[in-house]
Amino acid sequence: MIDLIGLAIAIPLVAAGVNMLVGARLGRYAGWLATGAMAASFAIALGALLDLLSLPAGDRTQVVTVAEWIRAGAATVTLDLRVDPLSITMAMVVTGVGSLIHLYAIGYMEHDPRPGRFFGYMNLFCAFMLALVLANDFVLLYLGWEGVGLCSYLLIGFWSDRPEAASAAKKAFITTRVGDVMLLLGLFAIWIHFGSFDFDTVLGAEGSLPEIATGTATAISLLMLGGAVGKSAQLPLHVWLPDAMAGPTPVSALIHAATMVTAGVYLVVRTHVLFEISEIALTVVAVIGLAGALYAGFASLGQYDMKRALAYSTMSQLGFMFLAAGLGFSAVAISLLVAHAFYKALLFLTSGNVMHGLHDEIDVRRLGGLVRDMPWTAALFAVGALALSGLPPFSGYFTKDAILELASHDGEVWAYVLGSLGALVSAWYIARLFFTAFIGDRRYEGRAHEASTLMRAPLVVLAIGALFAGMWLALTPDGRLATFLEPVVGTVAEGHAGPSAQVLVAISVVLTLLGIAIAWRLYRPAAAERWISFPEREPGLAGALGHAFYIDDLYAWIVGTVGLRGAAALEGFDRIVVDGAVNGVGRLAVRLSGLAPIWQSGKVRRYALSFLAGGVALLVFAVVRV
Amino acid sequence: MRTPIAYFLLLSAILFALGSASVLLRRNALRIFMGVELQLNAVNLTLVAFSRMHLELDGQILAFFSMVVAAAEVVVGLAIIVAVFRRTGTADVDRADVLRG
Amino acid sequence: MIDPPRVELWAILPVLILFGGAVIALVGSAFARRADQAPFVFLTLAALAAAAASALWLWNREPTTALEGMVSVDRLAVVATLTLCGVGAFGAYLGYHYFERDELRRNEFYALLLFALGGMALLVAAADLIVVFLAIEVLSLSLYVLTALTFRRGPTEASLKYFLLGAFASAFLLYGVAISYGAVATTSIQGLARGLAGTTGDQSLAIAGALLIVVGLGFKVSLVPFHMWAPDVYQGAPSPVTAFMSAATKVAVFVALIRVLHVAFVGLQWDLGPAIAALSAASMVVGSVLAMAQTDVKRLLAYSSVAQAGYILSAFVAPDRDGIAAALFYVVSYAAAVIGAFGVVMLVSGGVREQTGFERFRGLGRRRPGLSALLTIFLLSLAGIPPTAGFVAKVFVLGAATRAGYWPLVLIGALAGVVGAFYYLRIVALMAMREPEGDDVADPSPLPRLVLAVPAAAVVVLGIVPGVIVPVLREAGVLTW
Amino acid sequence: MDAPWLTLVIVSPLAGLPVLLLWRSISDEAARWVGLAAALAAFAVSIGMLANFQTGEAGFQLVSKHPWVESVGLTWFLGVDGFSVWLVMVTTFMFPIAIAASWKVDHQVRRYMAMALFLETVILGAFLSLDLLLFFLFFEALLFPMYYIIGVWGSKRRIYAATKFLLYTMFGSAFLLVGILWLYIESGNQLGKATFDLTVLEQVRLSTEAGRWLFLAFFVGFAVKVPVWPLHTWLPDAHTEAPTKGSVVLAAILLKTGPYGMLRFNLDLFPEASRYFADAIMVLAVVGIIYGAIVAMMQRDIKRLIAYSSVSHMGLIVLGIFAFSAESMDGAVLQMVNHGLSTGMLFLVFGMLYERTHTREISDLGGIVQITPWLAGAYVVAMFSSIGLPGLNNFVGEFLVLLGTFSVDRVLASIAILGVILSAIYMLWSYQRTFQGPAKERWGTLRDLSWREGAIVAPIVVAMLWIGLQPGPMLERLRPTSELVSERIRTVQVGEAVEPLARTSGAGEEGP
Repeated sequence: MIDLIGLAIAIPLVAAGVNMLVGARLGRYAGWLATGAMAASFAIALGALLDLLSLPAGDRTQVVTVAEWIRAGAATVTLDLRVDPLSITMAMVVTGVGSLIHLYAIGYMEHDPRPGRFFGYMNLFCAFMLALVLANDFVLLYLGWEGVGLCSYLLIGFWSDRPEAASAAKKAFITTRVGDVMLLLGLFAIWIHFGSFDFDTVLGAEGSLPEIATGTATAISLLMLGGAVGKSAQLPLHVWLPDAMAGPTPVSALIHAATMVTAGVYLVVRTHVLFEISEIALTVVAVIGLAGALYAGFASLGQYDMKRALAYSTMSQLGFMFLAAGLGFSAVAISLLVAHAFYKALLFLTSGNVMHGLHDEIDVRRLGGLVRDMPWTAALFAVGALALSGLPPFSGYFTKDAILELASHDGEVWAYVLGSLGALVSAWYIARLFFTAFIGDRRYEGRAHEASTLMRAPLVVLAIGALFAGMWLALTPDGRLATFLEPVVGTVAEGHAGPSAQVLVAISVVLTLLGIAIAWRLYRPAAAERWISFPEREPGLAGALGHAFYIDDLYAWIVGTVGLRGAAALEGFDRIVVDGAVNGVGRLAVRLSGLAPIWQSGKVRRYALSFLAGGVALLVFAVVRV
Repeated sequence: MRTPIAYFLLLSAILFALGSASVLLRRNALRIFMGVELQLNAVNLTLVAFSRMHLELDGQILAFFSMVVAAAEVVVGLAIIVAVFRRTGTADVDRADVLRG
Repeated sequence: MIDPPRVELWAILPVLILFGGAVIALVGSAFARRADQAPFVFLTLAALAAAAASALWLWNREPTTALEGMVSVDRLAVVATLTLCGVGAFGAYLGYHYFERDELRRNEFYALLLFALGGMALLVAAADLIVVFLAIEVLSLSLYVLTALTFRRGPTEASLKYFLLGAFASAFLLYGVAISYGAVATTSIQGLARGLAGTTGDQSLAIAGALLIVVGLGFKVSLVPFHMWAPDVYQGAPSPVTAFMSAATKVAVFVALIRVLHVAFVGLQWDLGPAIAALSAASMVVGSVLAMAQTDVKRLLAYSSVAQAGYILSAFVAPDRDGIAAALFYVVSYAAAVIGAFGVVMLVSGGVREQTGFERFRGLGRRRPGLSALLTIFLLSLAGIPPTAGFVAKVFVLGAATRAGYWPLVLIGALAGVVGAFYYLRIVALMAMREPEGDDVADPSPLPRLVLAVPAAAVVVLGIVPGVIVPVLREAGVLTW
Repeated sequence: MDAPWLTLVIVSPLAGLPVLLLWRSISDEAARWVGLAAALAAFAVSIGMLANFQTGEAGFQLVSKHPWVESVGLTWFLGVDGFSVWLVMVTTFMFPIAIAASWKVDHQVRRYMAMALFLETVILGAFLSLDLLLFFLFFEALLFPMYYIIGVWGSKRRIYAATKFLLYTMFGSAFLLVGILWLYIESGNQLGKATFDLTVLEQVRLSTEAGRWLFLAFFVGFAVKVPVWPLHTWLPDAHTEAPTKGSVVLAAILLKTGPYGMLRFNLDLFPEASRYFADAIMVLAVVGIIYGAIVAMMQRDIKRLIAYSSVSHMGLIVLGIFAFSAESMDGAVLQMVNHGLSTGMLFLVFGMLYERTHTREISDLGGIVQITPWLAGAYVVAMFSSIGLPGLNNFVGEFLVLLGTFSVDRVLASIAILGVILSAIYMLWSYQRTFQGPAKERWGTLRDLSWREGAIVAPIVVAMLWIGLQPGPMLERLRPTSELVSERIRTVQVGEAVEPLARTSGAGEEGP
């Protein structure tokens, strides 16, 4: 199956082509075609995984030669694919969660006039995403990297008649492009140093570090981190993610929760050797991650739009992944990535149910008490929330808290303390969403209709994943997934500093419960008026939280005011000075020519005079020369 | 004793200049034309002088030619001037400025 | 004891034929002033054909001088005479059409035309400054009258100006001849060359003489600053006359200039060169710039011919056969283009009223695709845009100037060409890119268009395969000493 | 098969000319078909040329050399190498498309088609001549038909734009002419026989100073055509006022004569000067990239916007040329083709929209995508191609240029790469304002792409994907040439005399 891994990309690609060209004629079968394609490529990925497992841990890195892409001068780029524990794990997430979301989308998009395009884009996205994670070459990775950006653009702006969707799409593409450019520069730097884009050449066979000066390594790592930050919506390039929620909910679930945004984490983990050579880069990763985790956690508390709140929560979770990677626990970062894919997708899709059931109502202030109308949805959301909040024995616990535990064992006290605070906030904001949206009394008119079976089935699967994936992945002390990934990401060195594991577990459980308690204290049904009227009472704080501390507004000001003014000035310069000079010369010449009549006055004697003057001038000229 | 050649040349140069001057200063076509005639004759003087200096005849031959030419010019010129006079009722060249710019 | 002069009339056979035709025409027109002019046209064309034939017959003669060294028999003269005959033929036809259209009977036109051509044919063969002077006078006097031929206000005024200034100029010419005579004690062109090569000549005096001659001839080809008559006369004269003289005069006088500068005063090359370059540059720049603001096509073309003269002159800084060949090629292609251009203008201008303002040409391309296509070709050639002769010609002359080391002159020429493109293509734009307004007044008769297609074809052919005449011109460029 | 391929390529478009010129009463429809047929014939012939092109050869191939005007040393000297082969292909490829795209032209169709075919011939000639005078002849000859097309079939300010285009480019070529003549004479002084033969002129040894002056003369001539900042302001006007086909040809092909001239002549003839001026030119190029992109952002007229994006992209090409690394040079040549396809297609698709809406103002449009999804889709493809999305053609070129430049000068490359962001900004922003947002009811009735239009666009899309995913066939044909040239340039030291370029093959031999 490993050799067929190319098909995992090809099948969705073909399906995408079909859907985009003739999707209009397929009607509702477009969705089934797309889902089928995803299922197929899931099967292939699964097969590849099993093959891989059947191999000894040593040679679980298989490279599938596909074709040469670019050869110019000394530069060579191939389209080869790489199947190793890390990439196959990512592929499993993409195809697995992807299939489920596709399935869900069939129901969700049933009323949309253009299902063909939608599912075409979705499949295209999965193809690019797979190319990204399966690439054996940095440029091919970049292809996938940009490709998913494209699909994200197309899907966010799918309802392009809504201005906010259009601008959100544009914002997402451009913001991530800023990161992409850094990544591209990183690629150039890699080429300058290694003379190749090939993973094996650059990252070295496992264990052996590539010989490269620390400074260079730092430069390269930071440039690539720039790319990762852009894609994974980490500080300071995070501003696009909340707006991106303007897209259809399955898109938010697939692209902006489960897969694309995790590409940054994947990149950092994939190139961890380079990061590890330079301490600085690694630290920067950790700091950015931690800062993001806290920042987004608090920002999420200020959101009344469920999806925006979840978006910030995604960002916060990604922050934890970066933290893990930054601390050198790549394996743990990946397992959080996997678990997060399940429960965050679940959460998004359930909120999708809410929108679906309440014609796009998503503001918690006008929800409440949904549990009566939508028991399934409520239950599923609750599962997702539990998983996220990190209560044992659900996924969140085995992944997120593993990070904190390892941090503390490594003696990274700062990371532990702040991380735990982040954990508490996570529990707080997710509980808040549940309380405000699903319990208490209704704040909406009419009746919300429960999602159809077609839309519930995939959620159930996801829910199971959300509950037990973490456990399953991490049952053995150092984690099954961890051992599986070891050949690629290296071992997670367990330190023994700080308090013992049991103590830490206790603390984390307490913190989580505390978070939930706070949420209950503030958002319990009885207190509805209080939290709804909170902005009136505390405009400052509410504004700061709601606007995510105004960073986005700052950017908007810089781009919208300073940037545009400058550009306008330059345009004026071009029109008036540069072009003005050109036209000026022309006008001057014509004006000069217009002066002819002054001398060419028709008077013979004047002609004779100039004649004589000319003759005399010539003679004088000659005399002077002789 | 013989007068140096230079005197003749100088004289003819002066005459030529005078001729040019009258071309520039006169407004009447006829007078302008007379100025030209004066120039031509000045040149004739030069020719003859040089011819004398070089002790050979080409110059004098040329002088004769120029007189003939002058005569021919008179014929054509007068005709034209008369034609203009018929049209415009004046021989003032400064009035002849329909064509300009 | 002087032995009687040998009279070798065969040497000036073309000239004699032309003058003969002229006399017949003159007599004829005197007796049949208001007769149908067709016979005169045929007479003229016959004379031209005969002259051309006799010129061809001279082609293979051993280069020499005849009539006591007064005229030279060489290929330069032959080539020039042939060109002149061609130009004359077109001039004659255009005049015929012009007068026929308005039932004007001006049969003396043909006599004068032939006289002018005779003078030109003599000029291009002149081997002695005396002959140069005489020939210049003959052609000038004819042209003065031709200019006035319709005796309307414009023509007479133009004629007056042309005459007064022309006479003024010939005084300078003659003075120049006199001084060079004084310097070298001969008026024979080759004699001058020998004298200046040796020590017998008085250099500085000769320079003065040469410059005065350049002034006199420069007037005829309208070089700045001796150009000011040109716009008025070109605009005032009847279109066929303008067409004829703008082409023929330049051919004849530039050939004479070749003899004067490249033979007679070749010894003074390094003294005269800069002056030539200055005149050339001034003509290119002033002519082009002043043409920009013109709104009368005839006048615009007049200014443009000033610039064109500058281009031709720029080849004169290169004292070698390539320079001569370049100048000749330019003269030929210019003659073809300009006579065609004025011809089209004549057809558009609507008879002797001579309305040649821009408005007449507006949208011509829609109404008269044929005419506007012809004019476009001629204008492209004048502007030096490939694939026309004008482009090749510009490359030739500027190449010659480059070889002589005058590359600033070349740059000026190239840039003036840009300005040129501006006003030439202004007319093209006027014809092709604007909507017609008013009613159509252009001459509908097909024959003139057919005739003008000939120079158009020539312009294009010379542009694509200049090789067909370049060798001939290089032959002509070999001058005997 | 042994045939004078290059001559055939050049003359094949003329096949249609006699019909168009002589048959006055030809119907418009027939005239269109004649034009299209001739253009397609040219394409077919050029395929034959490509088939006979030897991969892996660095030198000139399919050389045909016939004296034309011996007395001045003008020869009909054609040859193709890695640099020109793809430019010829893109020319013959885009022309039928451009002609088909202007099916809607309704007045003076006969002349329109004639001009188009003549234009194609001279452009092909410019790409294939190895004789400087011959090149200059074609280079000048392409001005008038373009001028005519803009001026006659253009929109409101067409005459202003046409004149500006013509005069500005003639101004540039004035210097070029002086340079060519100077070199010609110099060759006469040194080699006895003056010639315009490029392969011979390469042997002329120039003093450092002369070389630099000549370089500047040539450079100005080509820089106006590119256009290199700040000589660019004719471009927006020309593009904007030209009819669709005019813009397509202008953007896709005509601009390429500039950078091509630099590659072919400046680098070959004046290597030392090229090195000497390289830094300055690279700076100009980078300024152009950023400047063009920023100014494009502020345009209210889509065609102007695309025009300024051209300024930006062409800057990238010049950057690649004067970085002198093999990668960047490959990229530059590839980018000439790519820019032709993507910008050409942008103009093409927008032209189709313009035929429906008759407005170029961004503010008048909006919400088009719901009404004509396929048209919008085509535009999106072209847009992302020009943004440089991997998988589409432009990425390969940009990537190579920037990679090569980065290996030479990191700072400049890092600044130039900002163009990648800016291009995304102006393109997406304009797309949002033009195609997205709520649909204006006045556009409610627009038709979507017709089959004809689809058939016009499809080949370009295919080409884009092909180049984007499998540029190998193109790169391997141009690589040897760019390696040869970049090798030679890089061995040159500033201020030193230069060894004449040793061509691996071709050049001298007589053609069939």
